[in-house]
Amino acid sequence: MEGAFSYAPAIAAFPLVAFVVALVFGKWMPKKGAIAGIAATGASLVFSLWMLAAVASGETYHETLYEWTAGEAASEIGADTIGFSFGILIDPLAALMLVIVSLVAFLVHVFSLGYMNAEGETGLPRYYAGLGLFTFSMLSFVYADNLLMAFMFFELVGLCSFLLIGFWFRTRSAPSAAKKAFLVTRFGDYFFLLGVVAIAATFGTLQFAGDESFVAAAEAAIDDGGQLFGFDAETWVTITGLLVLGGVIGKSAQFPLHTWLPDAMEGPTTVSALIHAATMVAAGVYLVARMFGYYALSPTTLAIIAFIGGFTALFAATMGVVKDDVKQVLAYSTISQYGYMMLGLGVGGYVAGVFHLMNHAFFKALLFLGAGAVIVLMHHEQNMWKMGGLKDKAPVTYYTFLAGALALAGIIPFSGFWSKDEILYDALIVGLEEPLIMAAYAMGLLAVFFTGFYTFRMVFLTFHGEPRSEAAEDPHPVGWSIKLPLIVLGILAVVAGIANLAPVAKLANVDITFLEHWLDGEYGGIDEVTYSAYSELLAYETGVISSEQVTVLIAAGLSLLLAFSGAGLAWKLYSDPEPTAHKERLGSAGTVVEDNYYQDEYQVWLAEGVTLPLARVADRFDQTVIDGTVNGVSTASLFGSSWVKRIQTGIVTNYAALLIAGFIALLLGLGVYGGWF
Amino acid sequence: MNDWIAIGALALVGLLIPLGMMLVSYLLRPTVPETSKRATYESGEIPTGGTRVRFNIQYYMVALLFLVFDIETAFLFPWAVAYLDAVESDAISLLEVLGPMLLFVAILLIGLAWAWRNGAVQWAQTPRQVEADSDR
Amino acid sequence: MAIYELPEWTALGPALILAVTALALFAFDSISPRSTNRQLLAGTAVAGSLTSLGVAVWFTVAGVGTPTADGGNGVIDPTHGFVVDQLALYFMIIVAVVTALIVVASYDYLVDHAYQAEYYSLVILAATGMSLMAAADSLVTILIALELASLPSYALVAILKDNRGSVEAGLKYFLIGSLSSAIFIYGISLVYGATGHLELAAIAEVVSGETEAGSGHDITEMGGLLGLGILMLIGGFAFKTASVPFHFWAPEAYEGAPAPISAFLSSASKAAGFVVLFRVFTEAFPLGEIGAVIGFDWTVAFIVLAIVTMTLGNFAAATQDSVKRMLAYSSIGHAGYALIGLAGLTADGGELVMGAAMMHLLVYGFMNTGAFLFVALAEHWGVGRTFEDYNGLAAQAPVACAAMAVFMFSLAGIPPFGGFFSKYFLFVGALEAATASTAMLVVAAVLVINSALSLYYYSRLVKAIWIEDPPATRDRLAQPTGLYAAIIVAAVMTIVILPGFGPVVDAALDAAGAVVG
Amino acid sequence: MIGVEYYVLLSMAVFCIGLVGVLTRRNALTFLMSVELMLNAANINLIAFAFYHGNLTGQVFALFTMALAAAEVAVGLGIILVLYRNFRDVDVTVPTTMRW
Repeated sequence: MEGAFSYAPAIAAFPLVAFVVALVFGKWMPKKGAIAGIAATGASLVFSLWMLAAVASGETYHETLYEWTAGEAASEIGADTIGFSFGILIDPLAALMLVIVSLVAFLVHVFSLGYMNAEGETGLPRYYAGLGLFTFSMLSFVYADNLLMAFMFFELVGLCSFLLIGFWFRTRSAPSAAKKAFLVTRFGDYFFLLGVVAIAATFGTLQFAGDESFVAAAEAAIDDGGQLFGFDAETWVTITGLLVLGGVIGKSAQFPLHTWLPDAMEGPTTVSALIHAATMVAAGVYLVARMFGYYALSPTTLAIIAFIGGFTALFAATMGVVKDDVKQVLAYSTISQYGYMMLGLGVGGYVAGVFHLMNHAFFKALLFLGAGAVIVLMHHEQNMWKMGGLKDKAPVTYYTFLAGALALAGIIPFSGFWSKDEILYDALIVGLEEPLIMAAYAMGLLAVFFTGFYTFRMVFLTFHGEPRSEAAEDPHPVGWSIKLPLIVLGILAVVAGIANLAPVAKLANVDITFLEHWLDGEYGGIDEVTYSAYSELLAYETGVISSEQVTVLIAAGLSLLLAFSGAGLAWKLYSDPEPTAHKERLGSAGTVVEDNYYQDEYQVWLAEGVTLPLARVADRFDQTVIDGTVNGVSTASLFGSSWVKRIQTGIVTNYAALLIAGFIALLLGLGVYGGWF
Repeated sequence: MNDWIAIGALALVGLLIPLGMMLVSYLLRPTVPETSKRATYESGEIPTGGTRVRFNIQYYMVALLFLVFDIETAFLFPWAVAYLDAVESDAISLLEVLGPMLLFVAILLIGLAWAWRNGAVQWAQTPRQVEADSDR
Repeated sequence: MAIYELPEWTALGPALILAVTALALFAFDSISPRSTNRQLLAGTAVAGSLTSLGVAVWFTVAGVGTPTADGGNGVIDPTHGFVVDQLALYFMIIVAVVTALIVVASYDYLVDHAYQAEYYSLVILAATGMSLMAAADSLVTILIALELASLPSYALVAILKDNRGSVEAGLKYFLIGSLSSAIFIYGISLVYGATGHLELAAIAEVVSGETEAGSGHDITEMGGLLGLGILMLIGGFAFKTASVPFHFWAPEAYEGAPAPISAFLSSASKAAGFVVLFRVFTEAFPLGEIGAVIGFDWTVAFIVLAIVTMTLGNFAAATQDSVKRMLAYSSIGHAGYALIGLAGLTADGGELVMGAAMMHLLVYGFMNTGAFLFVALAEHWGVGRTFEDYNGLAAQAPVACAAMAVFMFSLAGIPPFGGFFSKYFLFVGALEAATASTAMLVVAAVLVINSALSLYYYSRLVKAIWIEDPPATRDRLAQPTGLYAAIIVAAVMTIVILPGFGPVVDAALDAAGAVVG
Repeated sequence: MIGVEYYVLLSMAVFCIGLVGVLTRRNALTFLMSVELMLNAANINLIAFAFYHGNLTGQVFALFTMALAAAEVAVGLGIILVLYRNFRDVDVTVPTTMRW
């Protein structure tokens, strides 16, 4: 495996080349750039697997490739230089994520052949260029070795989402959704940027790993017990950590910055799959995992992460219950699932969080692509009430979608169950000692019920019963390019859980927690960024109910019970051949939920009621005082100009006179100055 | 300072003499107005036309040429003065003595040739000649 | 390289080649006065100027003028009154480049013109004068070279004999020019009177008191005479560089002259004026020592002139209607920028600010020439002369208009283009000099203000060309090869001079260091 | 022996006469003559100072000045000719088509 890593830059470079190729030559290429994109992401996938194998063989890679600036700068802890660089860090976490991202991107590209090309969309070069750039940004973000580089590609990811969500820019809603996604995530990124600057100013380094990393520097600073910018070191770490978390909350659509995500469904479904499963939304959670050592230093931040995660999980799940649009349901499920990951990471369940990130990537990509297939089948109808009966007409789509749904709902033995259960278990054992975490756990647990419900409501409405529209009776056939990704992902959704069968391991006392070992660097890793290193940093007390095995059983049993009851309720309500809506029964609560808890409304109110008047005042100030000054200056200049040019009378004798006068004035002035007279 | 008084006196006297002569002449002469006295004197011929005739533009052309080439010859003088000494001196070869001036004259010749070929020294044709030319 | 195998007089090669070219053109015209073989005439002129350029570049690369200690061939004294150093070669390059550009452009501009051969030979003759100005280091040679550049220029401005604008421009240029040269020569006579010498080095020795003046008197007794003489010299150079208060000819001459000639005068002639200005003042009147003789350092004069010139040029340009006249005034403003190069000098330094001025003149040689050549193109098309007449040209001639946008933004000093860098260096240099003299802070501030103002009128032209709608009645526009080639070369150079700025900066700083240090 | 300062005063007087001529006369030819006067003022200086300093530089330079003056007149007369052809006048204040 020697030298494998010298090809690491190529992983990101391939999609970048595809981007350029699609943009420049896409118009003249047979599949409008799709081939280039598939080839590039395929190559990225192969290289990523190679990296994975290299890491498995015990090697890691941490190299600065290009330093774009470096100089003297005194930072708070006493380092006197700072450098900003591009570098690559490939450790078990990054290698795993590279594979996930390139795999999903590859499958999305393949799927697009059926979803976009076959449907006769226009502007395909732009589409494939966007996908290429998106993949490039995300891959670069994943193996970024420092926070600033991560930030830059984080932003690029945001830009790509803007471009792709607004792909159908001629409609009214898509551009506005794109703008919303961009603005809301930008709002979070604003804090992220502050955090980057604060960390750089404090520790004089932005490296994620190694002796020079800001994590190590923060740990040392806390051990010293000194002050940073007038705060306790730990408080300051908390503050900076929370600032960075702002970006995470925006990108990973956590409460209260989740509002952009449902609207982002305006983009092509393939884009949604990419955004939700592997790129944009995943970027936020991945960032927390990436700099988990830093958060581990601050229990406060972790608790906040956990609580936000738990709350978001429940909050989004309740909204998913009442949606009629298949993509909307999936959108809220995404928010909810990322809430779980945050919860997992927040309670110190690093492995659990990453595990769920992986599983979710597979099953959510599957579900979205499945939804995309359904949309193709339904001639671009997205309302679930107009579907039904697709089970028999599109068996591949149905069974793969069902596999994804089971994973999402957390039904044993599908992948989603294992990771979600592990998160909840980790939350539970911490929660037994910490009331706040207990509350977060409770919310997460409750969300399992809603997840089961909305997932199966979706499945039943879409695939079961009688066809409820002409389109559903006569679905549009789908090709291999749609089926193939579904099958691949379907298999993964079923079996991916094997990676870390923690409950089985604990109950049967066998050593089958491969992912934990992987992240622990047992196959190969960098010392400070392993699970065990993080565990040492964590300040959480954990408790058990009577014994570890019993606790595992209770946690798993509870979540399974709730998942089944949710699914069961959905079966009871919607498995009729002609299902009816039950929303009215919810009464006013239903209205509130259907309106998304008025989240959009209050944010609009905040924008219109607070920000807009402030902006108006600023604008008034700008218009009158600043512009007034500027305009005044320019008016005066132009007036002066019209005056100055009158000197040029056109009469040459006057010129001679003025010339002599000017000369004499110079002579007199300098004569007086030089003391001639 | 005394020298200057003498010069001043001389200047004064020099000014007074012609003025005095003009005054005396004015006082003594008889005044007999006659038109032929006021007429332009043209070597005894009967004047034709006014004094303010417009000169042919070629006058200016020739004058310009003359002016330029005449002044250029002034540069020959310092060279001529130094020439004999330079030829006798061993330090300077004949080429270094003659070369610059030959080059100078050659450049002048190019200028002259140009002026010539472009019709600067060709006397302007009268309208009659032009007619005759076109008749032919 | 084998420079030393050549006789020393060949160091003046770039200028001599131009002179020979001019004479060859005259000879050709003498042999067949009525020939209209434009290809041959223009080709000869282009070949001559490009050869001159090549030789100048070759000399620079070969290390002529580079101090022997740095592995160069040292300064060469080809003959009495001339010196070939890095400064001289640098400006010879500028002159040759601009000459080549405008000769190429003139090929199309002069279609159906009666005086082809005369035009080209006068251009090359004037270029010879400018090239010699770069190398002259005695007041005699300076005067002769300066007049050799001026006299053909007068004739060139008025060469459109039936165009009232051209004739009027020529008249004004000539009258102000003759007045200025009278003042200049009188100034020389006073400097000669005070020092007894005309060679710059000898003057400097007298000024610094190393040797006595010819008559054995003490130089400080003649301080007033010398001071007046120096001011009159400044007047003569101010005329050549179109600086206030000797700038009055410039707006009219540039507006009335054929556009390629405007380009020539405002780029090459101005640069030549500046090289003489730089050389005379740094070599003949060393700072510090001159202050003891005439009571003040001449930098004061240049600070005043720079401020006034910048301001007047830019302010007057702001509300012009005619594009050519706007460029003419902006050219005055740029002369003010270049004057900062002298204003910022100090007794023991200032290569940076002077080098910056020289960079600016080089970049200006491309961007300003290009801009005037675009005007020449517009005149060739016959679209009119005001901003409104230029409306929407981009729709019909996008390439030339893109080039024009490059020129305008570069002139205004917008970052990606060459003009930004030279102006930035000027600004930095001015600030550096401000440690010695706080007046330089004012100069720097005025530079910034004027740059901001200049953006207004430059972008006005870009807006007219690119954004406004074209009038419906305009015919199809021709694409004359020569003009297009010259414009595109100028635009490309304006852009690529940015990545290639390193050598330019080195060359300019070396050249400045050669005379300052 | 007359001091050099008198020559300077004389030359300055001649220079100023020329200057006044430039500023007040409107005929282009007179303008030209006035400029010639100024050049001759410089020549006076040069000759006087050459004598004063005891070197020939000034005299040679005066020779060059005269040649330049002649060349200048030649070009000037040419321009005045075309001026007359276009404006039917040799008054320098007449051509004012370009201003401001």
